[in-house]
Amino acid sequence: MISLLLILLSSLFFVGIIIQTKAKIAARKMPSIFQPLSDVIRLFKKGAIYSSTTSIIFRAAPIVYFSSVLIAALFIPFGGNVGLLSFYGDFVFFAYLLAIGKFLMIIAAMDTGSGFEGMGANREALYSMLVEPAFFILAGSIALFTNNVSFQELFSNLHIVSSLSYSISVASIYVLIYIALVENSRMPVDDPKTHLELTMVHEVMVLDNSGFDLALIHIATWLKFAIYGSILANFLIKNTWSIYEQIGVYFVIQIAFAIIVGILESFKARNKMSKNPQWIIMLSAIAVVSFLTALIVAHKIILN
Amino acid sequence: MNFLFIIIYAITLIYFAYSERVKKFVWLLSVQGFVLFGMVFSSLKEIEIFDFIFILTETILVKSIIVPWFLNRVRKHNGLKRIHEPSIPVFYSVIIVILTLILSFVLSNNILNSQMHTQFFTVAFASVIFGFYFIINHKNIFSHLVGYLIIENGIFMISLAVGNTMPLLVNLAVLLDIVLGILVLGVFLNRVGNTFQSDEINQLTELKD
Amino acid sequence: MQIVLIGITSFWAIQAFATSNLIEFPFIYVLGNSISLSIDKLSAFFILVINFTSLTGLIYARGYLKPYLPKKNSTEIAFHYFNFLWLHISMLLVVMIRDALAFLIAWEIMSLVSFFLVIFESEKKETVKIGLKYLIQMHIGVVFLMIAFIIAYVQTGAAFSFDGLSVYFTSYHPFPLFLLFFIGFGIKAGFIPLHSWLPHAHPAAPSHVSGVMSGVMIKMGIYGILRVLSYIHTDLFGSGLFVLIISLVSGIIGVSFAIVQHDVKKLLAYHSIENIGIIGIGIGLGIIGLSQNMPVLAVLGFGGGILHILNHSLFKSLLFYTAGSVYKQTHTRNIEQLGGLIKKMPKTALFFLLGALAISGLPPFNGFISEFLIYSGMFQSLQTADLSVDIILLLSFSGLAIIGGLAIFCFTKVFSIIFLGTGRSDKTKNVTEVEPVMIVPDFLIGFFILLIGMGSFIIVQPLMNVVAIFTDNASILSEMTPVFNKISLSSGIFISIIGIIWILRAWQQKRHQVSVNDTWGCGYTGANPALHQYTATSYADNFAHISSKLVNVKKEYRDFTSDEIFPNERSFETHSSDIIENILVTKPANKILEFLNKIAVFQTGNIQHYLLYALVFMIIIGLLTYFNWI
Amino acid sequence: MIDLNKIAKIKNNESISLKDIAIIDYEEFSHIVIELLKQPENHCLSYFAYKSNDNLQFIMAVGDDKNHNILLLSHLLKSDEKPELESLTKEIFALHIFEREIHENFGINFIEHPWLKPVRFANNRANKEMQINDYPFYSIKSEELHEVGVGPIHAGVIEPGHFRFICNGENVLHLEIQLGWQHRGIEKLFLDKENNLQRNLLAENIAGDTAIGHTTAFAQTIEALAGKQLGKQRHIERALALELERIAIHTGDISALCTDIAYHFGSNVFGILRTAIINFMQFWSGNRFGKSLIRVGGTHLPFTEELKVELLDVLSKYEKQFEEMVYITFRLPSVQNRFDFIGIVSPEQARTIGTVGLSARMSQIERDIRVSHPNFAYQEFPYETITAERGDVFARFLLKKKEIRKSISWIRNVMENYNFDASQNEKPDYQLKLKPSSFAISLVEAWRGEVCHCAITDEAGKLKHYKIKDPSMHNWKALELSLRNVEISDFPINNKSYNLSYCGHDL
Repeated sequence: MISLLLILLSSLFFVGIIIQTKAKIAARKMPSIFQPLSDVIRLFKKGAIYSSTTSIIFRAAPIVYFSSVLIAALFIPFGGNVGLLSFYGDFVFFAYLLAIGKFLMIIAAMDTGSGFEGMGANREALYSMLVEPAFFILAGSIALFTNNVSFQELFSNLHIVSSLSYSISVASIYVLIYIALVENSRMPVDDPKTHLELTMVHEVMVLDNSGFDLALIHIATWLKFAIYGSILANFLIKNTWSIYEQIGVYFVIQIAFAIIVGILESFKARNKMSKNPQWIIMLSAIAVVSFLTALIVAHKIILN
Repeated sequence: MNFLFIIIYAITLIYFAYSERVKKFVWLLSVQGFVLFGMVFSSLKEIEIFDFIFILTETILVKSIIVPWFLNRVRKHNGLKRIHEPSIPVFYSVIIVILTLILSFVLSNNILNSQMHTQFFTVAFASVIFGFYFIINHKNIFSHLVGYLIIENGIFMISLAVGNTMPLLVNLAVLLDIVLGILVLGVFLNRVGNTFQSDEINQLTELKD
Repeated sequence: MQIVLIGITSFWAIQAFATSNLIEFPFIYVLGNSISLSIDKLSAFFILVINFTSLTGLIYARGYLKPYLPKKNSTEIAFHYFNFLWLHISMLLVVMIRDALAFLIAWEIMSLVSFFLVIFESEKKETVKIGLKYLIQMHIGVVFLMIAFIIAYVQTGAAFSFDGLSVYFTSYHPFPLFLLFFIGFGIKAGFIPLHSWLPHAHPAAPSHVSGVMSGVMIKMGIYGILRVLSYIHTDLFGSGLFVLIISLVSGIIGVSFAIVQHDVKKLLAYHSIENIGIIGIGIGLGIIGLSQNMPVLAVLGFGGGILHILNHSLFKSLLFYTAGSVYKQTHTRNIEQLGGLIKKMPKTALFFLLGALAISGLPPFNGFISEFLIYSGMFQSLQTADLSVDIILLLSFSGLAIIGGLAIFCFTKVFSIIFLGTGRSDKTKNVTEVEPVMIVPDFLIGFFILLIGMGSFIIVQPLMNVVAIFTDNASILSEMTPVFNKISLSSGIFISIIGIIWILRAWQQKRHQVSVNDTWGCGYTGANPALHQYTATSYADNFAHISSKLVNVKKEYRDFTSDEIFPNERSFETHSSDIIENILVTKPANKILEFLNKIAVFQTGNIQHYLLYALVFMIIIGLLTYFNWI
Repeated sequence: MIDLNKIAKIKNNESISLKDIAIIDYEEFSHIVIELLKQPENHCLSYFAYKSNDNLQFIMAVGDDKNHNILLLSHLLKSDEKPELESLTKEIFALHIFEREIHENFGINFIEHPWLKPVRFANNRANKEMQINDYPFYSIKSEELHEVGVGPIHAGVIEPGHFRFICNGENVLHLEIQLGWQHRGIEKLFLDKENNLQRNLLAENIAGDTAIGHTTAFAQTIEALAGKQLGKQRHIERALALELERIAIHTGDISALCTDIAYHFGSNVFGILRTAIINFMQFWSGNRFGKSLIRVGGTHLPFTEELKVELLDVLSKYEKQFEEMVYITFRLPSVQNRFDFIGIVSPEQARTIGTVGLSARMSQIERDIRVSHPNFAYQEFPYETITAERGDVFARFLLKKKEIRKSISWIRNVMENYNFDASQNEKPDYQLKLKPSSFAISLVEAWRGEVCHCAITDEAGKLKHYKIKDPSMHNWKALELSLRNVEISDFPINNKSYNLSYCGHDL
């Protein structure tokens, strides 16, 4: 329960911090941290326009997408607290649940019959397909490390004992951050700030959504960020700490994650679109290295 | 501690497969030099001053400073293209390097010899195999040189694995190998630089689709 | 007639599940030997799968064959139904007979009648050609099976039946014989590289036949493999690894080929290969689990694989039926000419979507459950496994993840191109929903898809029974019950949240203005909306680009030259060809044809004749072996 | 060999009496034009038709870049003749846009023109039935390709234009650009307005980002027609403003390119740098784009020694930051990755379609009015052309940077060697009397390329025809060519690297 609350809470300001960071680096005047929130509230107060080409799919997709992300948030543990729904292999369910939301969003974009949205849908489909193995390999290497197959146990048994386990953590965090960026369509795969439809991925997919639906999509995006931030936080939070320490560290990590995203987006140009697949597959490659390391730690590979 | 360097080395190999920029190749070679220094340094039981100096020269000085500097000079002197497009798409190269790493890790697990530091074999094999792959994969002579140096790094690690103390002779040979290789190819590149470059530009414009 | 058959056999099957014993009774006397039908849990499982899909196929055929009634005479239609019945019977016999000879005969009947079913539209020359190709490949499979049985018989002298195999496998290294069986059965199942008949035969056949063929008939190959495996208890690792690798390759290549297809039924056929791959991954992991003494992996691997047989029969037949409905209404299988059908055929569209979601392995549908079992097996075994198995597991779950991702990619493409957006050609103009009789099977299948997806705990007990054939630790599956309960709970919450938000939105939108307008087109008003939609080729191009080495898409298109400032007219077309089929079938066949061309005597210039020679040759071999051992 | 003596020759910013332009028959005209334009040192500056006593008179101005001459050719189509001419475009592709324009406005059918499509849907077009939505787009026969239509309304603040991509997945096979959404009838307004001040204000608004370029060209054309000789200082001021405009816009472009590849740091810093330059323009002229600075016959806002101090100060601050940022940006691998080898236009292609300005120089073509047809300022303080090699986005990106540096050094050169004299203070003269029956031409190398203004007066000395040619007219085609076989997601950076004018084209 507490983890759900924390995720909801941090999702409110996450994107705000990214925007603030970027504004700070650009020496611009910062918008309020709750600017995205008030944007969404404004959307909730609006009606909607639906394309005459669309069908029920288009109306269902934002809701399914939002619900899938919301349910996914229920799986995330926090410190010693189990996620609301937790079972053996829940991260498989987690990954596939996010996938069904994405499936619906992709076909909803195709539903509009627009060349732009087809483009976005196509790109999103490819990239999210490519990033899937990285997530599973990462989960596998942690499962190997801790002998557990649910989110809760993955983290509770993650003891950092040697320099090697450090390197697993570092590699995992690195891969996870980038998985989060790919999943959320941020740099370097996608540029959320661009105004050019032709280079967008996620933004162009939701071009025809408006009002309530668009608000849901925005919130789902924040939630997704906060979920990945929570996973990251779980890597680093120790069960032995008191609850207050844990919560404090949790927010520090969430904010740090948001700032890192902001910095990454400021100082690097985005990838060329055709280079994205190889960039994403590289995440899997690094995840494999962390798997091999886990094998060494687990004394499966014996070396002297 | 050793393992940390081994893992970083493995990651540099992945980046080698991933990058297409010549500058990045040189930079990665330099990183590998530092990583090798770390490996040797942490695996040394007792540090003798002579050994220490030797390691310092070979890894830091030669591998990560002089050679990259020289390569950069060759690159600039010949006005080489910034990108060397591999003939096999990068997407596949990354997968191949993953498989190479897995294979190499499993192989070194199967070497049962208490005399050897099998830990170094893990990336050493991968490095040698990948070096060959890199050479096959690139059409450019400069990149062949880079591939050759990756193989050299692999051999260097094998030599680390074989000896318990510093195998001075082996290292000396390796060092000479590098210097010779660079000299020969460097002279070659400098000589043919002009003709070779114009050819390459044509080639690249054709390659572009 | 067929209903009665379904009734009886299903009764037996349920009885087999209910009792712990093997149901066995004499069936027929051949040359003085009594051949009996025996139904164990594995057979019972398959009987239920066969019966269900045959039933839905039969109902669907009522509607689907209607347009053919005026064209064909009643004999042809009757013959078709006759064959359909016999396909059903032969499949049932295949899973019930243990005696090798009778088994092979039943197997032959199955191939033969399915051949007749495939060439239903025999007025098309291409269809007959495909049918013959199918028949020949089936016979090659039979030859392998025959040889395998004979070897077992000759080496051991035990009974010429499946049961005789156990004697062989205890005394000899099992892999060589298993390999023969695997090739024989694998041709039927459609494992890559033995698959080349499959993507041709499925599209050529009428949709109810493709549904049954893809849904259950190819599973007979899996049945055979499972049956043989149930007799092997030693030295399993090699076989397991072999099955696993072939399955991974089948899965990834199958789905990759599927992505670049324009023909919806061919696309589904390649997906059958992919799903056979997933089943094989489960089974392969199960075998490895057995050999390495890892009960969790064995049970969950077999469990997932076997459950996926059922699941695949459900959603694949659903997909074939709905695709058939689209074909019936639009007269084209080329998805590039379709679009916007969800408004005209809403039920068909939603059922296709259901099938698509299920086949992509997404929760809360049934495909997820079987994939989840396989995943859990893998992840739970990571720690206990040794290095080599760990590496195998790493490759398997990455492979499975890639297959899952690609399936999503493919089905977002096919669903949106067929059903969404606006129509791409005139063929979508006057389309209406199909008649109710063709929707009924969709409801039946849809019910089971949701049942297994949402109430997965109910399948634990039956699945445990089947898995028990292979391993003694099947009770591990019962540990999955709480997990399945949680999954059902999560799915339930998921669906209720969707409902709640839907109501919330309806409430919100009641208070604000909701309007309908054109899709945003940058304010350009002169555009033709059909032209501006993504096409299937464009959608797949992204993937085809990175997998160019694998899928071999050829473009028929002249690039603009650099001095062509003002472009001339040109056209663009792509064709994909199956590389493996080219290397393994087409090229050797061409070589043989060349060779035969040189032998003037036989040269008639007609490919059918060569095929006939091959057929005769095979029959002769069959007869020879038959008389040899009798 | 053609006889060049027959052809009227003038220099830049000069006028000539109409009767000195020999009218030759079309066959000879075609022959000479083809011969001339096949030589690389010549390019067509402008080719237009105007109604003269019911007949249609055609005038073509060809720039001889080597000898700094402008050759004038003319032919006549009588009103009773069939409105049909043999197309020259099939020989000289660069003429396509001029012939299309004439075709659109006067209904002349150019036989065998490969691309005879409307240019801008002008109000006074010959075929009024053709609406903007009926534009005949090129298409490839296939059911497997899809088309993407972008515009006329774009996201962000961009002018209207419609881009039609024929795509196979991410790959663009063909791009066709349809403009004309912004047609305002500027050329006609020039004739309608009697007052030169009004015309001057109009000229400032031909293309907002080339205010100085177009106004200079206009002022020089009118001055040439009136035969007015301006003081040296005025010329230098105009050139100064031109270079400052170049620096400002190029910096803005670099910033915009950084935005398009999501390199926010570069985008911001270059954006800030641009502000410094346009703020100086404001300081000088009261307008950030230098409007009101250039007036016919003189100026109200002369450059002074105080301004010089200020400018040098601004420039030195600018240069320091600019060089720092350039060092970071141009070496950043992720930036290079995005720009390298994208949207290549080969030198042959660029020459064939007759690109001008930056778009020509990006692929080794040394086409620069400041060198080939310099006015006084550039004669006094010569400018050297710089070119890039590859013709890709990076070449254009790089060229912008180099031109900024070059402009700064040119300005410094002027600042050091020229003393501005406050007493030299000609006020604008809007009542200039124009020579009757004359033709005048003015070429200006604006930041985008050559701006060409031509004016013709009638017997009473009133403007009879005014012709504006923005460099974009030639260069849009280059953008189309660069998109062939390029990923569609690279279109924005290609578009931005050219930064062509919509309103300059649509007029």
